Amino acid sequence: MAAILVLLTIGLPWIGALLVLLTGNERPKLQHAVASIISVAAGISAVVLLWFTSDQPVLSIPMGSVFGVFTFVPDALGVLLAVIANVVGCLAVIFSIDYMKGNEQLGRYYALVMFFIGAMAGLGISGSLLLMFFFWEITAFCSYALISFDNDDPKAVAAGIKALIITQLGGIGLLVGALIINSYVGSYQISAFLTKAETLPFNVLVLLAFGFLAAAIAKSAQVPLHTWLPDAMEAPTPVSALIHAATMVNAGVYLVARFFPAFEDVPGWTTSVLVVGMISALLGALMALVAADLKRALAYSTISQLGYMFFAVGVGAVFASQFHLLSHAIFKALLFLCAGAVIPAVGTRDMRQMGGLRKTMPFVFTVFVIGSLALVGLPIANGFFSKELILEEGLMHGPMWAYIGMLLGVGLTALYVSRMVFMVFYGESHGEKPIHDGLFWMRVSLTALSIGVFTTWLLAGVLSDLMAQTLPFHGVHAIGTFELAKEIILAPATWISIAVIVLGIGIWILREPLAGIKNLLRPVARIIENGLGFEQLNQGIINGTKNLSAALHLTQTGQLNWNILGIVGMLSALFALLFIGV
Amino acid sequence: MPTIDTLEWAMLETLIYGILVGAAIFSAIQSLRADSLLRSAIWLAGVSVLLSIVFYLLGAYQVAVIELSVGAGLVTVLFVFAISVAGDEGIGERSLVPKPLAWGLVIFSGLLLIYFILPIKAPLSTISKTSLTAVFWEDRGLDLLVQIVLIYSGVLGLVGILAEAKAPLQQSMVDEVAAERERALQEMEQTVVPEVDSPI
Amino acid sequence: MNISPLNICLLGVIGLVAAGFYGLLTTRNLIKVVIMLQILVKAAVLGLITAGNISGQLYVTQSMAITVIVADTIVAVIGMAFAIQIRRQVGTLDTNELSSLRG
Amino acid sequence: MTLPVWAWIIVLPLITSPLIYFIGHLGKSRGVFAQRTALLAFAATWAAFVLAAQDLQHNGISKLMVGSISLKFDGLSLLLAMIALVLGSFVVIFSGHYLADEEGQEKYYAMLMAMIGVMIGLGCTNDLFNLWIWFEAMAVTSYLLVAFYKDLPTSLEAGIKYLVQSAAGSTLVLLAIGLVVAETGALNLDEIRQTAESSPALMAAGILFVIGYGVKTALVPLHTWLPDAHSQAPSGISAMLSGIVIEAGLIAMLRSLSALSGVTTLWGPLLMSFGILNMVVGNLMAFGQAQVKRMLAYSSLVHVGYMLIGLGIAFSMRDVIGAQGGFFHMFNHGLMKGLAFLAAGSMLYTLHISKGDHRPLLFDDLAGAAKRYPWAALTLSIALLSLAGLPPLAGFMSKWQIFVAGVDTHNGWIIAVVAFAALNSVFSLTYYAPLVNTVYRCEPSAIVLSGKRLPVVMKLPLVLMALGIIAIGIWPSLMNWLTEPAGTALLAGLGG
Repeated sequence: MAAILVLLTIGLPWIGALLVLLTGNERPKLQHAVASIISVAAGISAVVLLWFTSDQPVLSIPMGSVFGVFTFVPDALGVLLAVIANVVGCLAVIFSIDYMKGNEQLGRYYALVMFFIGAMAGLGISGSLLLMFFFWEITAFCSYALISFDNDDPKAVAAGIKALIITQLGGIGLLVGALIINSYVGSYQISAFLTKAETLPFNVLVLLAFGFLAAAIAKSAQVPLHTWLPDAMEAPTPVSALIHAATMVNAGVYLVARFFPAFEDVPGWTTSVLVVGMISALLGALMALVAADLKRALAYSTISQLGYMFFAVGVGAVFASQFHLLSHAIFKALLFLCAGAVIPAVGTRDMRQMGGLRKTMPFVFTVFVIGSLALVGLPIANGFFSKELILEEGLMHGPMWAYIGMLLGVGLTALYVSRMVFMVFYGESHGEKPIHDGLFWMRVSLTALSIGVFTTWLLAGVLSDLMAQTLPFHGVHAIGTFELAKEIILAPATWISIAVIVLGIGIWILREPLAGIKNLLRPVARIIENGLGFEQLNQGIINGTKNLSAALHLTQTGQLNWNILGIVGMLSALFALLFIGV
Repeated sequence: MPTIDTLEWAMLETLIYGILVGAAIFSAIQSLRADSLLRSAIWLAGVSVLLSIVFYLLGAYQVAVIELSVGAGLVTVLFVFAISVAGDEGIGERSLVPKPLAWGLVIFSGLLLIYFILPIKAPLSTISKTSLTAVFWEDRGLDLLVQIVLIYSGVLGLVGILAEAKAPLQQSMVDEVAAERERALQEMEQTVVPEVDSPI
Repeated sequence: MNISPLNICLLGVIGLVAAGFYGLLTTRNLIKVVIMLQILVKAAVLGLITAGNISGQLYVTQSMAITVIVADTIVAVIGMAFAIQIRRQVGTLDTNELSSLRG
Repeated sequence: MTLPVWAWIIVLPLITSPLIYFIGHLGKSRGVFAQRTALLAFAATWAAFVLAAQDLQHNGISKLMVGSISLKFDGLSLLLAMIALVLGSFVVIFSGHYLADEEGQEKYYAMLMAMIGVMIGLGCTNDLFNLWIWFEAMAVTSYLLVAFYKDLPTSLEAGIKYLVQSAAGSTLVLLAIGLVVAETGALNLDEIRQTAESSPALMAAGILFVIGYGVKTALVPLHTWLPDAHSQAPSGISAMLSGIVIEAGLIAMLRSLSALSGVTTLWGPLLMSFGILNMVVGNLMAFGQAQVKRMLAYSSLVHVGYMLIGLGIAFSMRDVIGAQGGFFHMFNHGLMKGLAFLAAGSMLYTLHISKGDHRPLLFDDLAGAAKRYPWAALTLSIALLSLAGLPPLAGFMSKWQIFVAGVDTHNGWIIAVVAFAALNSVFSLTYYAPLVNTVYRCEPSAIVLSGKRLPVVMKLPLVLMALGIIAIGIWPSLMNWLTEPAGTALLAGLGG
């Protein structure tokens, strides 16, 4: 049964992708129908899989020779990822019915989205490192293809390729890591590696730990490999919601969480994870504060929130990180989909051109505020519980300076969320009157996610229980939901952070009197707006490569005599080498 | 009469080889230095002739014959034919690769090759007893079969490449030939006309 | 170094190869390029015959040498065919002008 | 004399080649007759191949002595025959329309058939000199094919460069053979390996083998003929050149070098160094190309680089996985690059050639091609992404296998090489991905809008090859029957 469910969870979206492609762009209605029905079915099968979690492979396919055995292990960590992928995925697909209406290349769109959903689920459930890398790369590919979905727009194409290349660069860490594990452990199985991690030579383990961290940083858009995520906002908004907020970017967090038990004792590793998380949380929040583009602001906010999850793993709170991952997937998808409703309605992504939408788009306003509550971390939204849990763990197990940094992040979050809500929904209207307040299918998925914001935290108990049962290496303790809620509400950390949140919102309200400080921060803001110099670094590398390539093109003179020189030159070079060497 | 003892004979032999091989290299160099293609082809034939003598001295009589007939004979004829068709345009311009660089590389790799290859082991005297005919036709018969394939594809390639060209480009050749003839005729007229006027 | 006839032949091989490659590097005429290829082939044939003398496998190397001569005559013929066709179509034999494919 | 069944794989194409030529001369529509005959010949050769493959599996390596020349049908021969037949069949099917308006089609098919036979023969021989003559015959058969458009200056230019460089390389091989004979007195590869002792002359011979065969294998910087020849040849021949001819050169090099494996331990590192050089130069040259076929040609350099890394590992570590990986990649590269060239060729055909225009196919020409030519666009994208090594496509799996071999050595340098190879794989996306993006633009370019319809017969090979790439990507052990014997054959050749 579990095996069938696993196959359905991964296979249904893939079959759906094929069906949508075969349906052809001439029949858009059928395409919408096929895509949404199959993705809903896949979502259901993923949820049902929650009842079949296990720490043993439920499906093994021997691949022969060097490819090992492809196993699927539906443990809590993996199934959580699969459930998020398939459920948020089906909501994004439903949202797309209205969002993508009239697009010419619907087949390609749905096929890629569903191909992605299946791969993301597979990434979570796979128990073999090769299989995991396999899915890891497919998600990267789908992300690229969807970011540059509008291939006529050179900006979108550039953004897509940039995203692909940066995540692939990080992926080399995972690739080499997987190969090394196979070579030392003799198997690609993750469980085998976690069992034998301590027997590996020390320097190999260090290499693995930091290789995996590099892969995770690139995938989760953490500083300094974050520059692709804001650019990725060229993608259709449901894709941003699905891939660049709710699922694929979580893969990095998932990776560090998955291998936490193995690398925990590598000196400096947990600190590195923690520092990466903290810096990303702070810089992401700062950048969100100055961004003018609604989607980019949300993207920076994603970087910041993923930073919280990294921080959680860094202090050893694997459960807290996964709990926040779940909450974040729901509320950030909600926020992005709201943006997806707002942007076509007003015809711009620039928040300065918006304003006053509270009255003209009341429904979207309501759900956006619900999402904001969760993002800021106010009770009783899911973000409140998960973020407070992280902060509490940080206070208990992490260094004080890091805790203070994260607390600062909480304040900044409150500040930028207030700014965002205000710029979009309050004040004077700066642009055209919106043409709608969320179409029917948009409202369906927004409603579902809003309900999720208030309810998913109730799953904390179940989740911790499942994780305790199926993750033998992570040492997660089962704890009841209400017990956890009580603990969080009574913890001093919570009250401190609520105070900070209030302070953050207060600063926004008092922004007029505080204008002097704002002017003082302007140069800083400019630097932040330019991506903190990471963008220049990227450009430098690209230009260097281009110049090198242009110089090398000159060597292909097309003249026969120079071609012969290549032969004679290599001949003398090799003989000379032999002469020196022998 | 003084008899030539073995040592002197060996020295003489070496001297003969030296002269022949040296001449072959000289001929090759002349071939590459020659301004006209025809001369270059003839120097190449010279290399062939000299080498076939070397082959004969080395005991490879059959190869010597074939080198003489194919290398010096057939190939030269083919070259002369090709040159007559393609025209002997002397390209005396500057070489594309700087000559010192070419010199340097060639000498450098040549010296290294000498270092690696020379000196060789003393020659063995155990020449297998079968005849060349047996070796060529039987032992290495497969080489011959592949060679037939090679000749077949070579002929097909030749036919393919030289098959009648399409009109427009050939036209230019025709024009060129016509112009050439025109010019020659004019030259002839210029030289012939005074003769007519001569008192005789 | 022991200056035996065979060593001289080996020197001859290297000399001819060097001359041939020098020609290939510097000549700009396609037919001459083919002539230089022939010089290389002759060097190789000399090399084979010398090798036969060294190893006592003269019949085998003779057989090989005959094959080489024939095979490379074919190659030379095709090279000449190319040269003729290029002269017809492009109007030149200069390698410098035959360098439209670059980069 | 009764021939073993595998010998028919060599003999059939060789004897049908003149048949194709003569049948092609009958009647008016020469091309059609010749193509049909070629297809029949392929069918017969395939039958022989299947029997031979089964025979190899059940009865092991079989040897045949022709005079003193020994031939054997081992895993390497099987691999080469398989790639040659797969690519050859698809190319013949594909070329029917592609060449419909050209003259001399009967020569094309006859030569193609002869080339396939010769290449398979090259894979079977176990004799140093016989290897050379097969190799030379392969070169001679390919000259006409490369310069098939004998009236186009660019095509002739590519042809003469290819000829001169190949011929220069092959004389170096002859010198090397001379050295080996002088030192060992043997021509049989196994015999040479047993008698060869380490000596400067044999090392020089090895280097001459590497350079000589390396011209055909397109080792950097001996590769300069490749982009010209691959881009100017008819697309079917580009596919053959890239997918099998350079690999045949590589196999010739490996066979010769493996006989000298006892001479020095240098060959492995040497091959790997060439692998790195090929990857770097190939990538940088492919980057910034405006012509599709030229870009694909340079990408062949990169992929030869991957193979060389796998095979270099096999040479230095006597590691069967590296050899298997290299050969697996060789097979996949044949499929991927063959598909890429054929798909690009199908676009070239509809957009330019069918209008009698021989301009090169530019990236920009393909803008929005997906709208009118969905299958060509999809298969081209699959080929490109597979070349870039993205799962679930074949290119990923064979690269993985090479990397596994590299990391298994536990050697820091080789692990660094693997990481570097992976880096190059990522870099290659910078020129593959934009093409995919261009193809999927919404607004078709004027050229695409004015293009002819793509015949179904041309789509067929594209779709089949794409399916093959996906199938191997998802089920990599599908090809084990081919790569395992090839790997063991190489190691056996190394005496390991």
